[in-house]
Amino acid sequence: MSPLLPQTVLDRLHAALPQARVELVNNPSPSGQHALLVHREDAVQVAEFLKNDPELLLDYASDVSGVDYPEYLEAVYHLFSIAKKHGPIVLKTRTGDRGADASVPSLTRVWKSADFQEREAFDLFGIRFEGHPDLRRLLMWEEFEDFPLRKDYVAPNDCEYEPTPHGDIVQKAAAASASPVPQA
Amino acid sequence: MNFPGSGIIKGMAVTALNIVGSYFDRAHAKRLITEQYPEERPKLAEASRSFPFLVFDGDDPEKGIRCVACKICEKECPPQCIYIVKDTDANGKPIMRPKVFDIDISVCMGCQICVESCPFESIRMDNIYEVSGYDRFAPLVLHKPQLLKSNAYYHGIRPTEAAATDARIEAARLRKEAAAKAAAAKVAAAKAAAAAKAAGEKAAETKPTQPE
Amino acid sequence: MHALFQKIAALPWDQLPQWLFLIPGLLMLLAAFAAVCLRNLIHSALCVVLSFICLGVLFMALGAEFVGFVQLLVYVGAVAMLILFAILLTPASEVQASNNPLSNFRLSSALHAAAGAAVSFLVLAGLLAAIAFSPRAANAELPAQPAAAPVALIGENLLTYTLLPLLGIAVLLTAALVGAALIAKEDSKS
Amino acid sequence: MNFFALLKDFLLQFLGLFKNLETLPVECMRLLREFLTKLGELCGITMPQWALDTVSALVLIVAILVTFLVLFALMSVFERKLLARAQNRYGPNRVGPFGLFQPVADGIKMLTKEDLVPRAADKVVHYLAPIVMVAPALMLPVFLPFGRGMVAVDLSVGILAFFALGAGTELAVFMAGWASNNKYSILGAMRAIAQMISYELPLVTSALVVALVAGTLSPTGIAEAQSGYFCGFLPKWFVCTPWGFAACVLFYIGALSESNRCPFDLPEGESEIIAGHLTEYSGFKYAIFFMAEYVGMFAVNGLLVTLFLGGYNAPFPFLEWVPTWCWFFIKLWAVALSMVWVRTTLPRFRIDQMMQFAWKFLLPMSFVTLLAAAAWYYAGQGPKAWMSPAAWSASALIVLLSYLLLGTFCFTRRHSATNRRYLFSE
Amino acid sequence: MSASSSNFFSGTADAGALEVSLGPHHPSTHGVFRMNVRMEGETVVKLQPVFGYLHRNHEKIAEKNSWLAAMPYTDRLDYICSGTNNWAYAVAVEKLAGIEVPERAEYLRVIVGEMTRLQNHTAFLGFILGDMGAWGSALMYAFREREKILDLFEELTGARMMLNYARFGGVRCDTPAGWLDKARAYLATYPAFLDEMEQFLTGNEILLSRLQGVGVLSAQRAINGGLSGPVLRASGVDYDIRKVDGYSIYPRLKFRVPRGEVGDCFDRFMLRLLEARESLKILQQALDQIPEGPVVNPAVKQRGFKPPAGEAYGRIEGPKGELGFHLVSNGTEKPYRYHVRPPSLINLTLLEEMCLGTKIADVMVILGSIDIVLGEVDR
Repeated sequence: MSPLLPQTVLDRLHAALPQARVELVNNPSPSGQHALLVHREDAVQVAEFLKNDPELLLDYASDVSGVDYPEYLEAVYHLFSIAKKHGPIVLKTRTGDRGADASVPSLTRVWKSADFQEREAFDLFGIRFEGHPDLRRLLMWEEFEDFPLRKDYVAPNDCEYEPTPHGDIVQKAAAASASPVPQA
Repeated sequence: MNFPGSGIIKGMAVTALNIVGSYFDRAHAKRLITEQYPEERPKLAEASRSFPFLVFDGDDPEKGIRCVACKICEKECPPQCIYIVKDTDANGKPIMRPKVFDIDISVCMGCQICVESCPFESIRMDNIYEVSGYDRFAPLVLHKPQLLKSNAYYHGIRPTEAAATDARIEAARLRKEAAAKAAAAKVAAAKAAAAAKAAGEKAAETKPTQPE
Repeated sequence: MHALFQKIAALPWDQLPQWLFLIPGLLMLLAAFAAVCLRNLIHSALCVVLSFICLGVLFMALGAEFVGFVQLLVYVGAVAMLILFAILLTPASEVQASNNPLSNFRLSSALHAAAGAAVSFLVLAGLLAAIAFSPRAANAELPAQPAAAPVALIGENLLTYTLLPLLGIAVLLTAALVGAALIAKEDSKS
Repeated sequence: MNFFALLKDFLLQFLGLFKNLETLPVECMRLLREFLTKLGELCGITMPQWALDTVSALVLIVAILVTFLVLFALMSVFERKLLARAQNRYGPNRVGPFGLFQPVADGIKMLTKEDLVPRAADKVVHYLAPIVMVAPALMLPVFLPFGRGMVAVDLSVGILAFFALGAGTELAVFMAGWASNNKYSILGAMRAIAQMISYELPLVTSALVVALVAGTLSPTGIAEAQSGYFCGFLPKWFVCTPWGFAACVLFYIGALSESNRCPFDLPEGESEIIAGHLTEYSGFKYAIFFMAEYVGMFAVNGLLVTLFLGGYNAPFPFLEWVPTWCWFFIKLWAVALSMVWVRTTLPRFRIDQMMQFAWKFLLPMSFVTLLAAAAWYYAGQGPKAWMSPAAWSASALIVLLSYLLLGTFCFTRRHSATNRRYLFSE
Repeated sequence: MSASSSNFFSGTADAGALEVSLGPHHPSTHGVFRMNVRMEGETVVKLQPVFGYLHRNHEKIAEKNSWLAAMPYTDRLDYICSGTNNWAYAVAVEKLAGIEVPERAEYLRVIVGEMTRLQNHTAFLGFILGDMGAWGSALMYAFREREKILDLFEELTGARMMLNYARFGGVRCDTPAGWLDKARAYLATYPAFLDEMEQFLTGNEILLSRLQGVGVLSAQRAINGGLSGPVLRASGVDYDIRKVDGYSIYPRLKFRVPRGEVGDCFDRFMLRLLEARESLKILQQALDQIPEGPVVNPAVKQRGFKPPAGEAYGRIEGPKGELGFHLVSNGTEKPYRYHVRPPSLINLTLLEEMCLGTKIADVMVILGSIDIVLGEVDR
């Protein structure tokens, strides 16, 4: 896989879209997959360029995953090029904060593969993807309010504990069954 | 020859081959592979694992138990299905032996990470597979007496692995003895040297009285 | 009790088969009447099918097996399916149940009933007249069972004596089929 | 002559019957009728003529019901065993020797299962559907000649009666589908009706072909037309003639779809619409549907055997010592088990392909077999056609030519594994 | 079971339309998968997949446990190919921590991975025939051969399906005595089975008419939809991660990557057969050239494994498609973020597009041809 370095992609981006706010985020791990952090407003424009530029042709968004950091939520896109067969270019967009302004533009218009994965990030992290054709919860049921994969998520205590007769689980089961089970 | 309908006839030929073949497949290898379970038991491979068990040396489970209740396996077990309580001797001082060692086999997924992480070779994977009970919870928690099985049983189900484990334990014991002997020798040497020095000084005191 | 047995034994048991065949006749009338009165369209369609079956049984009772079985094959096999499909394809099949005239009897429906009765009486009268004045009705003996198999007789008759009507009906049926196909085609296109 | 003497006398006569196996069933029936009438007289009831006829009819009906229910029970075991053998496993062998008591176990299971009726179902029609399904199915075998002189009702229009009663199943399937008020059953019912109607035509036309050549619509007449041998030892069965073989294959495909069996089991396509019109049936009603399907299958197979495989005639002269009714049941089992063999292999048709196959391939082929039969009959001047090579070559040519033309252009021209290329990159 | 499916049903159903929810309890959805289908007659007008019935928040479990404890859980992702799941996780962690893998371990991983692909494609033959209604025969032949591969796995790793075999920097244990010869002997009989299956299936007219021309997908749409694996290559895209990334020892092994032209269900079906033959070639080469040596990198401490802080995305060519892991580590013993790139879920992105206008029976065949496993779709 001929190595396409994020730096060369960054230079082409600055050359083509000078007003796009894109910067390189250093990745300390030995994998050396440094990411391109793009500002929310011009994420779609950058994505269009990455996909259609004859030099890059990153037309295969293989993986989209949300990550929960203390101050913001992040959507990470791993882009590949089928024609040129070069490597994962990591594109990151960050939300304003983890509460009201947790929204990021959806790139499903550019890469259809991001459809279900963005819905999953919305379902498990609460990242609202603006412009997503059908933003619903992917895995949890519709009435579920909280976002399970966030670090501050507290698992509800209403599930039926298997009263396995050993160790602390017995006490937890007793406590659980003692408290009234909320009628679903 | 592919006249219309020939594909279907070729397909039918394959099924016919299997129907007739199943009556002549004595070795039960190709055309008739059913194992009539209760009567014909499956021959398990040596490495096949199901649930963990505790190994004890010699013939008395309580004395020969290898486990020292260090709780590494309890921490490492992904679904947290092992529960250990350290034993205390007569006057309450904790001793290196588990009083309670439960494994909840309804939670255990047989991933044998406990076997890998046990430094004392005391927990091993069994290959029993008929472990059903009439209640969802109580019978599926194996307590220490049910878990303890002799080293001979371990040799029975896994000859090569048991032999390798015994070899490792033997080597570790020999190394410990060698280390102990070396330490003892060093201590003895140190004592001898000290004694020699002491003897030397005593000699020195007694020697002035003797004419040089 | 013994007398009761005697009286029963004295009944003309040997004519029983002739009377037995009253049952399909009565059943047919009942089914036809039920077909008219039932609220649920599907139930009434099934009652119509029941009356077809009873008609077939009557034909067989009269010894005309061929006509009886053709009746069964054509009516129960095909026409019943047509009726049921027609009911299925009309969208409001069981939504607006037709209000049963018997349930809310008002003066205007009385006139309707009277008119209906008159018309049916006229039809019945015409039918009886046709039977009475037809040449063969003078209680002539039933013709002996024809020697050749009835099928062969019908076959010959069909292709010689009544060839023209047969071809006429054939053309008519094909035209009807083609028409139905066209209408169905238009529906699916629109 | 008290009761026991009568019984002893008839038992002796019964043992005497075993000398001649050929007429054993017929004599048994006669003996049973005599025994019942004598029993009636013993009890002082003088029965009028029609009562005697009804008694003999009842005896016949009981005989036919017993044989066909035993066939149904055995078939449900042998089908599962043959299906299993094709899939490299044993099949039911736990209940009784070689699993032969499995139908008893299935029967008990079916009877003890709760018979659910959905709340929104149309109760009356839901209850009637199995009855309307099984009644005609049980009436069908009445017209089939089990052996020489052993036919329950010898009608001159037997074949027509057979198809007339067979038409009842469509109605029952519709009633079942509509009454269950369940989306899957509606779909299943629509599919079943479409399939039955479009496959009835080839079925009836191929039966028509045989009726034309044999000159009669009565099954016994057709069976008699196939007795005898040509050029020494070959049996004069219609399947041995070119047009007969084509008509037999068409009839076989029609029979497969009439009884909703394998390539045509769309109505209960379990991988698509669960169990089609049978989704909402359980317990005994499901067992009745199940029985109706199997008895219907045996009846249609019986007709196939009568029309094409020479009914009760022996295949070779030196095998004539075997009683005729044995031949009928041997051939019946052979055709039934071949249907199971088809079931092990073929996937299911899609609804539009099935319809297209029926209207564009089977129907034209059946008219062609009509043509070929006519050519065979007139080229060989009637019964002498068995020996005349002109008749054989004419009809063979017509059948083969049309099969290849229709086969390649009508149905399979677009699909073939050969016109697909796969590129490999290093 | 998201309630949004309720608005799917509450739409004004015109007279002809019939709305059915196929699943989650349905014989041929390969697990608890549900599709709300609106049909006119038999043709599909609208299709909406519903996920989440098997969701157990696999990624939260991994974040609560140590790095090694997540390995047995990857067996449960795509429970038919646990060999490749473990391998993908190990590759991702090795990329995250920059770990070297000894030669013999690479060969053992390739052998177990290709055997997993072989038995997955064999099982696929059985399932697709089941979806088309030939219940039993093809499935039983496929499972008869698959059992033999699972027995080899049991002798090597101790479990038939839940191998838990890969470790960071190698594999868990070496091959028992005689295992390699037994594997070679068994794989020698495999081509005969594939030939028998081809004679049994590919000529069958009914199968051809059920598969050809159904669920056609163009190469451009497949790429944009993120499809991967045999489904992508059936549409004519030459993209096999074993050739593109050249990970492990694949550059050394000679094998070819088949791809179709039309991109319909029949091409996907044939692709699996051709790939099974290619896997056989790889296995023969790997079994012949396997060197001696350690099976795990001794420098790596499996228990209490602490990779340096940072982020990595590692992927391999799984039997169902590109199986990737996006791992974020903050230097502690527990992963900060553990994300699985599920090929089964992403291959379903274009399911509705393929199924519009087809019959209800085709929906089952198209779903079968994509070959999904719900453990991986719902995680």
